[in-house]
Amino acid sequence: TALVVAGCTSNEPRETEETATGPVTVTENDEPGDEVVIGFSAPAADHGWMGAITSAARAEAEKYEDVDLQVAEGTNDVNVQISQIEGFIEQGVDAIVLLPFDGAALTDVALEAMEAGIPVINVDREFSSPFAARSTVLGDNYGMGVSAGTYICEQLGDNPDAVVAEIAGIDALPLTTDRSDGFKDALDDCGLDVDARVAADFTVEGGEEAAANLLSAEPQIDAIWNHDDDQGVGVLAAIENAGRDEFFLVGGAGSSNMMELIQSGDSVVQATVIYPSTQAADGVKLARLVAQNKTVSDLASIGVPRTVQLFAPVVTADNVEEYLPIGFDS
Amino acid sequence: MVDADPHEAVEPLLRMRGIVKEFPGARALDGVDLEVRPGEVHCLLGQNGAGKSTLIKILAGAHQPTAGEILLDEEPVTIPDPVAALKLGIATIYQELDVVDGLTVAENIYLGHELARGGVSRRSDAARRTREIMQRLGHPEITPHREVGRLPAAGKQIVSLARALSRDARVVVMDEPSAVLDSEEVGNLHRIVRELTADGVAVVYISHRLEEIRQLGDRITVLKDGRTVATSLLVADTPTNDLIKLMTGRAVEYAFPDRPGVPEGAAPVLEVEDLGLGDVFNDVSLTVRAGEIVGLAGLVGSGRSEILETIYGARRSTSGSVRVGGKRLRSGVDAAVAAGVGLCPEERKSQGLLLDEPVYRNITLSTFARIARGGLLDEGAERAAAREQVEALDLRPASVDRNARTLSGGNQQKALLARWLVHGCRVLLLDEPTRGVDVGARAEIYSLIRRLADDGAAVVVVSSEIPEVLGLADRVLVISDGKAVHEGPAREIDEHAVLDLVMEGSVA
Amino acid sequence: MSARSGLMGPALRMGGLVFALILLVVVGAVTAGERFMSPGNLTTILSLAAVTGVVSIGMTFVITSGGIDLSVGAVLGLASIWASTLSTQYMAEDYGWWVIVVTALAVGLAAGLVNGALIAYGKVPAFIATLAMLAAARGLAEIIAGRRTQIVDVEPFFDVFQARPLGLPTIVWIFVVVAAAGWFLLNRTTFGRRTVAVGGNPEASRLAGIKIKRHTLYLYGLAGLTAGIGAVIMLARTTAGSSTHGTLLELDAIAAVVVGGTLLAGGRGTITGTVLGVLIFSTLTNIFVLNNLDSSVQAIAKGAIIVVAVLLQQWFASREKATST
Amino acid sequence: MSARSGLMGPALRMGGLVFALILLVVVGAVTAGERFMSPGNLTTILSLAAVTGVVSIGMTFVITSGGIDLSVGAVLGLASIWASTLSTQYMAEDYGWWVIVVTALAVGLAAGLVNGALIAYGKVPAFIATLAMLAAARGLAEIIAGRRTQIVDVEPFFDVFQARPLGLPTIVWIFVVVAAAGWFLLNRTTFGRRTVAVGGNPEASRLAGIKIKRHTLYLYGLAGLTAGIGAVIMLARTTAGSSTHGTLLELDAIAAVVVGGTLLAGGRGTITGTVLGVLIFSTLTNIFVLNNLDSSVQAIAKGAIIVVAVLLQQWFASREKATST
Ligand SMILES: Nc1ncnc2c1ncn2[C@@H]1O[C@H](COP(=O)(O)OP(=O)(O)OP(=O)(O)O)[C@@H](O)[C@H]1O
Ligand SMILES: Nc1ncnc2c1ncn2[C@@H]1O[C@H](COP(=O)(O)OP(=O)(O)OP(=O)(O)O)[C@@H](O)[C@H]1O
Ligand SMILES: [Mg+2]
Ligand SMILES: [Mg+2]
Repeated sequence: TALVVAGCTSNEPRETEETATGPVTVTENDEPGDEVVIGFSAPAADHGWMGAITSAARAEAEKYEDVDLQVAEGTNDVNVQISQIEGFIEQGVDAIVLLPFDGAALTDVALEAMEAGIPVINVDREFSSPFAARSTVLGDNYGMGVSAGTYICEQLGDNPDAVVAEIAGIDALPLTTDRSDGFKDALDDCGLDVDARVAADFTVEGGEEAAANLLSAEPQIDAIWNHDDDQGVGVLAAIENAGRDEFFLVGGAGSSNMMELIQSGDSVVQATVIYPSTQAADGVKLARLVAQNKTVSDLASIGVPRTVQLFAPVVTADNVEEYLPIGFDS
Repeated sequence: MVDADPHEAVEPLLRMRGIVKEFPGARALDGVDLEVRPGEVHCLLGQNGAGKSTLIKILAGAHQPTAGEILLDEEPVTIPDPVAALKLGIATIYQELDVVDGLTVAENIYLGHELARGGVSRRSDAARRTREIMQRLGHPEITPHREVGRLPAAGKQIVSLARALSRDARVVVMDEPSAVLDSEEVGNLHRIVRELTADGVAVVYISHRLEEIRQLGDRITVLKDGRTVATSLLVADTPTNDLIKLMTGRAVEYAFPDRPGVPEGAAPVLEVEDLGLGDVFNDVSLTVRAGEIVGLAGLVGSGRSEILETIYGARRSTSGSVRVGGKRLRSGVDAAVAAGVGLCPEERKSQGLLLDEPVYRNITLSTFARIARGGLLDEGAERAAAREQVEALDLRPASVDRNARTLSGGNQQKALLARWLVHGCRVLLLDEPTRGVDVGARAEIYSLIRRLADDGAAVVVVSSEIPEVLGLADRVLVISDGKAVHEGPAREIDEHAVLDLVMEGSVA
Repeated sequence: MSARSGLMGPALRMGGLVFALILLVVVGAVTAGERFMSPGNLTTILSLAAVTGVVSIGMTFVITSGGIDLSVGAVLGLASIWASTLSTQYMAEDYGWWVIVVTALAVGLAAGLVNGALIAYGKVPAFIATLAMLAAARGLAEIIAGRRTQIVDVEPFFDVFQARPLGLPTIVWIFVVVAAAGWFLLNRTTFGRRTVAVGGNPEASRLAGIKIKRHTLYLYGLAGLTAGIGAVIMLARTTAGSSTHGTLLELDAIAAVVVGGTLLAGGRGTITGTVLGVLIFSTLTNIFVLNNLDSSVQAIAKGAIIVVAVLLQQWFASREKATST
Repeated sequence: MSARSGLMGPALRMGGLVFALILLVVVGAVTAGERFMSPGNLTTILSLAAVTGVVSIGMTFVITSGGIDLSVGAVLGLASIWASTLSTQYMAEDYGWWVIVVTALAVGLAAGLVNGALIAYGKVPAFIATLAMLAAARGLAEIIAGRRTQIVDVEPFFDVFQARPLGLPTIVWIFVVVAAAGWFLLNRTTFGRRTVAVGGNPEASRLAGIKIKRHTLYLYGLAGLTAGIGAVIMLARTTAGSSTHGTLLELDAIAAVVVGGTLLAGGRGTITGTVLGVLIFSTLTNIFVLNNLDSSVQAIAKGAIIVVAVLLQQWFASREKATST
């Protein structure tokens, strides 16, 4: 009868279909278990990717009738985020999914939660103590740079004088450094280097300004890697304004409009490197399993793994169909 | 031969020799000498802009002289900053009110030489001594913990005076201390000055009120255009007319213009009926006809300024009405200005002038929009209109392009008057129009006000100098404690009668 | 002499800024050579100056009057989103590109008038009123945008705003026109005179019959309007509306205005100075990028250069004083 | 009457703030019930208030003197990074936790003194000097941090700063002590009274023999010092130093100070008001969090509440006037 109730209360037809008919991906883990309350906290959704993180987590929780996801409103103030976690601890939730604005800064409060017996699933930005999280879901920032670099190497490999430019995100964030390091290392491998690098700020406006200056500075470019597809809207606008098309552009994160451009094939955008916006959704799934004492079904070992690092694939015209559904709206 | 003058034997306490001060674009002092003896009241006289304030600011360390020397006890001294002056025992009361509104009376008095132990204020000591000083000044009602911002101008002047007294000074310099005071207060001030001199303190006293100099002064130094034209004249030996001639270089008829009388049929222009403002004043009624000058006499703090400001719409009246030319005035200054009412406010710096704007823009502040064509400024016409008034009022220096800040106090006052002359008013409200104005200009301003009235304007004048009100006005209203206690022709009343009325009024 | 300080004064006061700008150009030419001096790059500098520039013109008026407007960046974001969602999606395709423009200007103006009303009639300090508007406008923009970047897809809009009449992009022309209009308004009209008067001494202005409340209302309306114009330029440049457009723009604008020589306390304002200030900042950013400077080093250099520009300006101003004696 | 306005005046002026705070508490209790009124949550509110609170005390002095300090947030970030890298990694383990504290305070003080020197002796407008410091301090912090968050690993530091003497966290006590010291300094010492004087009438202060330049230097030094204290609290709360710590803190601090009733133009300052202003903002944030309000709606609500708080305050102030005349 539980299934029927679920079917009736949900207005998402697809989900009804899933629970009712059971598509292949459904495992016995999806069987409803004890009701679990999961606290969720992430930075402010002032950015398409970050917005997608929260909505994907919500959507995932919707799928489970035994999950009550308490979403704290996004904030970029570590002080406020700490107070949110303090609130969850006080409230006595069953698990916490935490994408910290700054991993190190929220370690202490996460430890506090763990000590209070609440498992914490750390998403994307890693804590500074291994004891602060039961499990960690990580994107691969360094790997993202490597993927972008490798792709550019493949395209330009035979030309050692090729001009490669990089448009980074917010320079002050450690993740930007990781991405840039990976990019540099991959280019090194094929004898290329970053000839020009500018940093934007993950906004359309910042992307446009950085790209406009960059294009002005480099009269001839062969390839550009732009860390972030949100700022990519501005980067593309600048490219259009400058009337340039002698290079190709590799994006980052994987927004649906970049993928559509890749699919259409008539812009400078040739590829984008996915940085999964489904990380927090994975976090919610893991949190549920941990709270219900279940095991990841496709693994032989018992218990939810300590760390899951997600893959950073390159989306090109060849495989864009496959990735379009997970593209997020910037 | 034995000199009859006992003063001759006394060593001068302070001597300034050949003082020159250049400002960017102006030579304010061009070789000034001053010699002050202990225990005397040394008066400094001169027209507006003669350089009096500049001279005493050099003495106070607020300005640095371009040339010249200062000797104290015949020893040369340098005064690089105000602290040095105070250390040497020179305390100054500046022409412009120099109190801090956000501090209490006691804090203002001890500002810069706080009574403190290890940086922590000794508040009760300060309060006690403040109470003593205020007692001595005859103002026990100004309590130590009162915020100075809430005191009227006269109260602030008392606080300035108290500050100077709180320093153990050998020389006290007073730059027009009596300008904001009424006759009673002036008497009080003179008593204090005499007490000081009796203790051997030298007082340098600046005033444009010549009667005052006669009553108080021992010797006089006269400045003209930045130069000393006479030093150390004995007051007793120098007739007033000579002084005026020294200051202005000509003989000035120091008298009020004739009062032709208001024509019988003159229409009432300004009609104020039962006007009131909270509990500051109430039931004030007056009618001013075209060509008439009405004076408001009373003590400082009696509410005269508030009456003018309320008529003008700058304060929202709580009762009553104001009519101009028979039409009721909407509240708000802009309505008043549009109806042809002008106000010369009491505090020229804070209420009147744009100090960093050129003189002509100050003069045309209420008319530039009218001179403009379709929103476009006509600065040529503005300058011309301003220049005309500058010449008419003998404003010095006569340039209309210099910033108002660089004008001397009296000349700033003239610029304010000029604003309404350019505007042309049916009703002119003048609050202390001659405050800080020299004798020569005063006579000009009197005749100017009279001319305006003769041309059909209705004029209301507030002044703390009762003789001025009585001499200038056709009709006088005596205000006491926010009430009009008497109304009648100016000729039929004298200063004593006014003071008696005021006293009765405040007792009642 | 008075004529001298009247004419030479401002010129010399600008001296420091012109000198700083020339210095920057020399540094740019030396460090980046051709690439810096190319017409394309100079156009880029001007294009990048356009948004901040237009907003700074409005800010010059507000600051000259003794006020401040912290909300311009947020209002620009709100206007960009409103114009790009409402107009683009529902109407612009039918009614033409000017719907976008009118919407952006109207939103900017309306937000500015709300600021002005709060400040003039509500007596809320300008800093607080516009800080509140900053928060509220950003929030509203996010709600309207649904936190999505709204891509503008109206070809005629770009036909107009991405054109290059006389070899310069339309948006640069907009900046030029707004600056010229601002200069004229401040120096040659009664509106400008009132602005200076209100900033110099509000009480004296009031007593001289200037309607300072109404004028204040207009001033913030004007600042909002320039934020709306900035939104149009932003839409033209980025092809998208976003609630993050204009983030921290208020600081850039205020910095340009104050570095330009307008007194933060009010009573003195200069459009020429503001334009120079804006150009200094955008040239600076450009030189940083051309030299591939690390963004942290950029920040430090920017701090240092702001201070140097102001010190230079003061040095020139003190020379002016010395000359006029 | 004078005694009345002397004692009742400030009390009534605070009335609006107290009223606003009580209103907020009622709203919190109604909307979030138990969870809001629990001792744990009230501690959370106070802890949240500590960083902004401490910095706002320093800001109150600067604003009272007629100045402004936009750099406090960046300086806090710089101090947190400097203290956590230099001291932690190289020295603190040998020399004890107080190396962290001393470093943070010294960095804050030094940055503040640089601000003060530029403003007092370089005659750079405070807005510009501290804006430049903002940029430079952030850049420097990023370089020192190597763009990594620096984890503090000094147990004794946490033993001290994460303790709860008398049931309240140490950092709350620090706020209490700084606020009390600030009140005393502003109202009962020569330094404080001179601060008011300099803000109210700089020329008169100079003539009264106050060394305005030196005093200004001290004032910005004080603001920097409180930013350093804020960095220590931030380190205690987050266990890490970061160049992004304190982002936009300056706006929060200024808003709290001005909402508290300190005049932005200088000449009147109130520590009590500042503390109430800070508490209002942190209670507000807490209520938002407890009710899980959408952040866009939060922003709009925050804007509206700032305006309402100021209007309330004005209403109370006008009542005060009515009483005292
Ligand atoms: N800061 C300044 N810059 C330029 N000129 C100045 C400045 N201060 C004063 N002056 C000029 O110096 C001259 C003397 O001014 P001062 O204030 O000493 O006159 P005063 O004798 O005190 O006049 P009053 O009786 O009107 O107060 C005036 O011509 C005035 O314009
Ligand atoms: N800001 C204020 N707050 C409270 N009371 C005030 C304030 N300003 C003035 N008053 C009071 O209003 C009354 C009138 O003061 P005011 O000095 O304007 O009178 P006045 O007759 O014009 O004197 P003056 O000759 O100095 O111009 C006094 O009782 C004064 O104490
Ligand atoms: Mg004088
Ligand atoms: Mg008066």
